[in-house]
Amino acid sequence: MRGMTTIVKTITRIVIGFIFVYGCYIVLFGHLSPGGGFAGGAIIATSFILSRLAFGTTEKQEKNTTVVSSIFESIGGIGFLSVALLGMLFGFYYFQNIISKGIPLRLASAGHILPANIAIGIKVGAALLSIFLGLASTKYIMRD
Amino acid sequence: MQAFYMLLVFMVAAGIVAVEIKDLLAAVISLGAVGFGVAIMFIMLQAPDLAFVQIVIEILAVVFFVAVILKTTHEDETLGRGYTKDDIIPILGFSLFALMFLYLGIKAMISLPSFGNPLMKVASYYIENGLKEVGAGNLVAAVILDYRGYDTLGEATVLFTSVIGVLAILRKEGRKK
Amino acid sequence: MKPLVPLFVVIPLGAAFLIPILSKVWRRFSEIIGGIASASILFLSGYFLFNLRSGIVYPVGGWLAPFGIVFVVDKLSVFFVFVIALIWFLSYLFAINYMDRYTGGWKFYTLFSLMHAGMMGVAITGDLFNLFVFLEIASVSSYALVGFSVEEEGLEAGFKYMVMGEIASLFILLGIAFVYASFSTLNMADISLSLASATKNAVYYFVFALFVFGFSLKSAAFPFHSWLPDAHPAAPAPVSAVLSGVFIKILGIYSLSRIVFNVFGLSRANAPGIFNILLLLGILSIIFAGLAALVQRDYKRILAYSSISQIGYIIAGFGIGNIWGIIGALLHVLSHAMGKGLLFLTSGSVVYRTEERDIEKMAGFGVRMPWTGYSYLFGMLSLSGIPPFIGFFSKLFLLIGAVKQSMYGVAVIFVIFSAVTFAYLLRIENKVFWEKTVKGFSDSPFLMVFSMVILVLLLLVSGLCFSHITKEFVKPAAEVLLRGVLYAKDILGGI
Amino acid sequence: MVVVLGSLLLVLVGIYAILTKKNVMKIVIGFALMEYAINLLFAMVGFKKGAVAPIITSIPPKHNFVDPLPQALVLTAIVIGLGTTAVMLAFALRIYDKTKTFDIDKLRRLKG
Repeated sequence: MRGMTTIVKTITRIVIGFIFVYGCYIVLFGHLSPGGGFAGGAIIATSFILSRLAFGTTEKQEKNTTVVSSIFESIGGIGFLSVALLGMLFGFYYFQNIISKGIPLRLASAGHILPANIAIGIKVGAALLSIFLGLASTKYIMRD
Repeated sequence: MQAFYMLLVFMVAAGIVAVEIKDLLAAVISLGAVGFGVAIMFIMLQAPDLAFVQIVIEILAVVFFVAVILKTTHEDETLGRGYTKDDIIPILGFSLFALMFLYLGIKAMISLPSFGNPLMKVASYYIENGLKEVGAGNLVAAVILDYRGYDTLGEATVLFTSVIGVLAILRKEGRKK
Repeated sequence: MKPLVPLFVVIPLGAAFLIPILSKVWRRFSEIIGGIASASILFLSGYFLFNLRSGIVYPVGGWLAPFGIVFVVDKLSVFFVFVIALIWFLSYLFAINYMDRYTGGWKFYTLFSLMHAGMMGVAITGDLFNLFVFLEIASVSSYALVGFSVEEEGLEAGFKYMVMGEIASLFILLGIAFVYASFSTLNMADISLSLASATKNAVYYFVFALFVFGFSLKSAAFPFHSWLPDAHPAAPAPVSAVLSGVFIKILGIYSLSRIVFNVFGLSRANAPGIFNILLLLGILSIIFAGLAALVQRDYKRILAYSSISQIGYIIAGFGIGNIWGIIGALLHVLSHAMGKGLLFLTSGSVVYRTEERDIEKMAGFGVRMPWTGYSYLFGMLSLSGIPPFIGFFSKLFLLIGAVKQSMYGVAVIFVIFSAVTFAYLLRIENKVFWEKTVKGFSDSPFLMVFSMVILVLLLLVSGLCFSHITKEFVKPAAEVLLRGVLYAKDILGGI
Repeated sequence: MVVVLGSLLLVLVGIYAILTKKNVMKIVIGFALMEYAINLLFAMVGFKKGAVAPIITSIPPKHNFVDPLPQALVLTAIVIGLGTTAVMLAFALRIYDKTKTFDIDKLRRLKG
């Protein structure tokens, strides 16, 4: 992909950190306010996509990013699955919420919802970035 | 209530534009307009979670569409070349289907509980006990990650599947030479 | 036994998540992990099949029936789970050698495991929306697998399949929206109770029409079949075997029968019209696809049309609606899964050596592949209903069902189209395996031959002890369906 | 009631595109429209007049809440929709790559 003009690059430099932090906030406060792993993960993915679009990438970078994001995707998936299995190993049922509920309306509350949201956030962010790279990259990156 | 009607009219119009316009890029922009209409609708329906996800997903979908169109072609060369004999069957089929669908759908809608008065048989349990049992202030999060967390695992897996599917379809060579 | 239920979904999902990471360490890990997963699932499902006394209701997350999602493992689901696990395991073994010809190995194994997880999820769920989600997992991975060869044929067939499949999925989602709007619950048992007490208004018919349309599109019954003869041949052979063998049955037939019998609580006694429609769909599929298969020239296309025709037998068996018909239909699910799986694997074996699918051009190619040739012969005999293979007994039960319901015309059609099945399968046998013109091929690698031989043995063994299989596994499954709305009492009462 | 009818009309626009349009991208756009419309219809099912979003901000909660369950389901459906759209776009991209056209009349197998 080629990059864009200086105006776009400058604005992107200013905005991109905020978008990323905002995505993280949405993920972390998903159990208290609107949002959650999906919305937050998608926002994080947009920040990465914005940087790719504004600054452009080389073929090598695209390839490396795809490998890294597919690893993160699997990590997110395994993380979520292990949250689910935690209930099965230490409680009675698959997906049982066995982590302590904490004080309602605080950040550290609602048991496994927070770790599950983080895992989903990682997974969704990486997944959407991979789809974007697959569809928009200059060459077919997937040789194997 | 007026706002609902106006938005719906706008969305149906934008949808028709998206389907009928010749330039594919413009069609995608119209699709984006429908998507943002849906997002505003979600806000009016008191569903901020959905509005969040819809806006972000809408942006990403438009980015994906534009990425594909930039790599292929802008123009819908199939439009504007008149109708031939072969087109009659799909159009007739669609009209028949649309009539039946609308007839059954409207009859079904009339016998549903009226708009704005849901039954809430299961949901009232979530509203009463959600905070106590799960500890999450956001009841939607309580439903998607605890009461129905297994669905969310499935949903994350669909996204994972589609990523692997996209990467598999975009391979350069299918078979080894 | 109850704590083991989630493993049916967790093991293939975990394998699918692990393969992308570990395949970067060593390429062969992808095959090993998937193989371990498929073998353990086969073992687990066999354990359930032999030891399950009554149904199990497993509340996910500890939330009871109408509030959370429940897994329901009764005799019917365990039967389907075993069929999936069996065919999946054998086509997996086949794929290890076969996929050497393709690039992108780990993607294939990931998608294959995901498809399996989706089918398992559909088979054991007791919740309508959850069924939709897992149906989408299975469908999306199957679209990608059909296009896996990334050649023109695969891509176009995959796109067409995807258009049809997504229409079906979205209609099912619309149906779920209407169900939720009118009953405010998603648990299938709870819906069934609400439906039983509600009056049959327009919502009832609209939802029923949406579900029947969606699921018969997924199962490729007659008016909705047009995607299957393109999609199944375009896929790599092990995928075709799974798609034709179990995929259309679990997504189409299993879901449809669950919804018709257990959720809507219909039976031939209280809704003869609907059952006649099912019977008609089945008969039309048998006739149309059977005749279409006679004039095809492509090895895998003949088998694909044959799948539609055999799916017609299954739907007609449900349409007959008495216990014999349903036993015949379920037994035919088993026999067709093994038989058609076997035939698609033989096609893969021939294609692996010859890279050719037109039966006119590959005359005599199979003569040097004795294992493949004899496997094809036995698979053909079973599918066209020759004793002592299992295919004979499944068609026999269908016949008995039709005769007991005094539908003699239907019985005659069953018999005639058994002969037609034999005729079109014999064309392949004749052209590919009997004519001796070309020399110089050796048989396929060991694992491919091994999986085909195992399937032949299974066809024979299950045919020889059909009465035991029918009594122990199939009849209880048929009785689950015939219990109708009593299903709801079982689930909500926790069995 | 008329509101729900509007979203059914949007579903029909999507089906119209899928069944009668000859362009691969238009078919994909039709699917996206149909998904939006069904999601919207599903979200309307849970709306309650005079109620607020189901987010508890104070204990004990003061307000009357709308139904949270359809919102959770639609959240799932939206993400599934994006996934299927992405796979479809990948198919479209590769079909163009192989045949240099989006016209399904010119593609061999897509007829019927």
